Amino acid sequence: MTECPVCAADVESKDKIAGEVFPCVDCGTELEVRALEPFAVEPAPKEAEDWGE
Amino acid sequence: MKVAVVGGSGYVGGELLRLLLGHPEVTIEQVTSDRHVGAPVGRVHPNLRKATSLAFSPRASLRAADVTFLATPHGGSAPIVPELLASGGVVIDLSADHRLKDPSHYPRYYRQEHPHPELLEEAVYGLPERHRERLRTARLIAVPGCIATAAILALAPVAAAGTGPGRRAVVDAKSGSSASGRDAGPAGQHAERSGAMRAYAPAGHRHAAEIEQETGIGVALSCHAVEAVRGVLATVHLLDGDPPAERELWKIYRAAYAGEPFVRLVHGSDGIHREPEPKILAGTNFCDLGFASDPAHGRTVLLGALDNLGKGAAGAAVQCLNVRAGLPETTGLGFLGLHPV
Amino acid sequence: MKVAVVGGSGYVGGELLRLLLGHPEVTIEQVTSDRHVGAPVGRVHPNLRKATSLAFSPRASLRAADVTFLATPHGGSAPIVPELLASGGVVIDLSADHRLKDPSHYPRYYRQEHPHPELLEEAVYGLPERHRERLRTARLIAVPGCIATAAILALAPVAAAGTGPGRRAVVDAKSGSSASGRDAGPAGQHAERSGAMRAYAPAGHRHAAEIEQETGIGVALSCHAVEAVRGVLATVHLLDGDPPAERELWKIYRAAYAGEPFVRLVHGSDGIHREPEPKILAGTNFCDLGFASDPAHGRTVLLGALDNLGKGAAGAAVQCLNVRAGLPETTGLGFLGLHPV
Repeated sequence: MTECPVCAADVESKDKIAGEVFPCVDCGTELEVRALEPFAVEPAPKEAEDWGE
Repeated sequence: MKVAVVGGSGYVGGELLRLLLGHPEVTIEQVTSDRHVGAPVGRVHPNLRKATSLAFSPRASLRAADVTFLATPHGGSAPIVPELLASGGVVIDLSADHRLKDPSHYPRYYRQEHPHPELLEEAVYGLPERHRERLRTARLIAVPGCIATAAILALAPVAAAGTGPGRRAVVDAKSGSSASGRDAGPAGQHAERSGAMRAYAPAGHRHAAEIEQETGIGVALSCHAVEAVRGVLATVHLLDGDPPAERELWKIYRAAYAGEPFVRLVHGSDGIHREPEPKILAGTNFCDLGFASDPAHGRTVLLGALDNLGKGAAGAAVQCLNVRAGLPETTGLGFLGLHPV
Repeated sequence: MKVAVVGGSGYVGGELLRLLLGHPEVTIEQVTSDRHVGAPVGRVHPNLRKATSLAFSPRASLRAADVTFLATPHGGSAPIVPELLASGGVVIDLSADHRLKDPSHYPRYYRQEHPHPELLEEAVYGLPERHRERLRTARLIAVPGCIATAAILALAPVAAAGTGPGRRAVVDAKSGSSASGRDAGPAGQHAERSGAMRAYAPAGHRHAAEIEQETGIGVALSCHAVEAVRGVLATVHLLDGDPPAERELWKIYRAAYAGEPFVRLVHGSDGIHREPEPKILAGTNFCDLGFASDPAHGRTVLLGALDNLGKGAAGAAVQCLNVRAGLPETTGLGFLGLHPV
């Protein structure tokens, strides 16, 4: 178990594999598994969307 | 459970009837409207056609019921509440007549003295997220204003968590036309109302008093009419010098609303709907909350979105009914909203 | 006077062409668009069908002109301005590339270093109400952002008149969909955009830097998309402890804008339109200003409304052209707007 870096929600490590990208259950940010022992995640890189306004 | 609806011909009355008709534990004994006596409910509320054989009865014919909803205009509830309470039933007032504890507000905001100020103390503010315990045994429940509900649910947890001196909030609200009811006068005519961005109350509105009463923070409120039928978005600019980081805000909101069935945190995920939006909440009892930290300007932006007829009125009334009757709070309030809409 | 329009296929480009076609002193030599090379202008701008035989030419074919308008996306103007200036003509840039004096803003707001920072000092901010003298002889004119224009015109006179320490402003802007241009992506699809009350930039937007540059007041800006095609309403909450009374505000604004042909004071008269509203300004070059004093909350509410394609872009560009060419400023800008609309 660890915390989402964006919203501090609990993030389960159960059946996650290294490098896997998944959305945080609370804030929806795409997270990437950086390590399994200890379990660590980071926001997955994404292209910033230009809102155009 | 036998219920009655007083003032059932308005938009709030109509939404309330729709929800009550779908509520498994409720039978609507009477719905009154002096303007439409004898007319079937479906003639005034087209979505309820064939859904009920109920017709409007005159207000004077009102019989006692387990719960009486007052969907009357402001000033229309206060005179009749004492007699309704005397009959032993519970009164859920959707008007503004019992929302404010301090009687001196009424002449200022509603241009008249309150006829029964002694009831103001007893009335319980109909926001289960903040007054659930008292609502379980309340005799008189005052359903909050729609803009007030969105701003209070957005502001209260952060207001309680922070301690900064001299904190203050600017609340800039946007709402749809159904918030002004059926008879919105010349300004409500489609040719004038459509496509509006209209600051109809730039520097004062009665809902500010409710927000201050519930959050303890001075609130400078401005209200705007925009192009929508349903929907309220309250943008709360909390100016507190040292705004919490977003991770902190997530924790504050999670702690405040973790178990709440109708408050959802919506912030920053990808896609179009990154912040709360009333459009997709039409017909639901949800209040979606979002936020953004703006340390460069000593500001935290808090966002609250809801359907002014849903969680902003009829939905909240039914939620309070469920709390008062000891039923699961989501009873009759399971609609998830439409998308696209 | 011979003019050219670079990037004529967008909404701003189209509005600019419409105004220039109606301008007695102007001949449009070229309008360029790499995406629509060879297509008649009327195919992209239906309101201009039969109004002109002009067709889009490729950008590379651009010839020198007395005045060149750049209706290019942000980042599209800076690279080509030096060569245009070298040809001796005047450049009126409607993009954001030369609005900010401080080069360090560009990486922060536009995600790239400015290619010609030396031009930023020379560029004149295209707001005649505040920079008329310098515009008379300018070589490079930077037309302001639409939200910035509304907020600056509303805030500047009161900001200059007051002296309260630590004054600050919260600006809560609402705008129509044409502000995001033709390619607004998934969020611009009608099913998702219609009926929106969407805080697309709750805690930061590039126009804040322009407002701060022009008024000297720290501005916490939030931007919302609402249901309209044209229109911007900037609600400025000026927090200054001791707000001027409304009589005082009238005097401040009258002194600031008495002779201005395009700024009108709209406040508190009876009827529906008591405060400024963008809806009735569509197609005009007006910026209507209103205000409300809120001493109870130490706040002055200032309102600025305009058409984001009019005074917020193409109208302002033509007004600057008139100033630069020594023509009456209203030349080609006489449209009074429609009502109802």
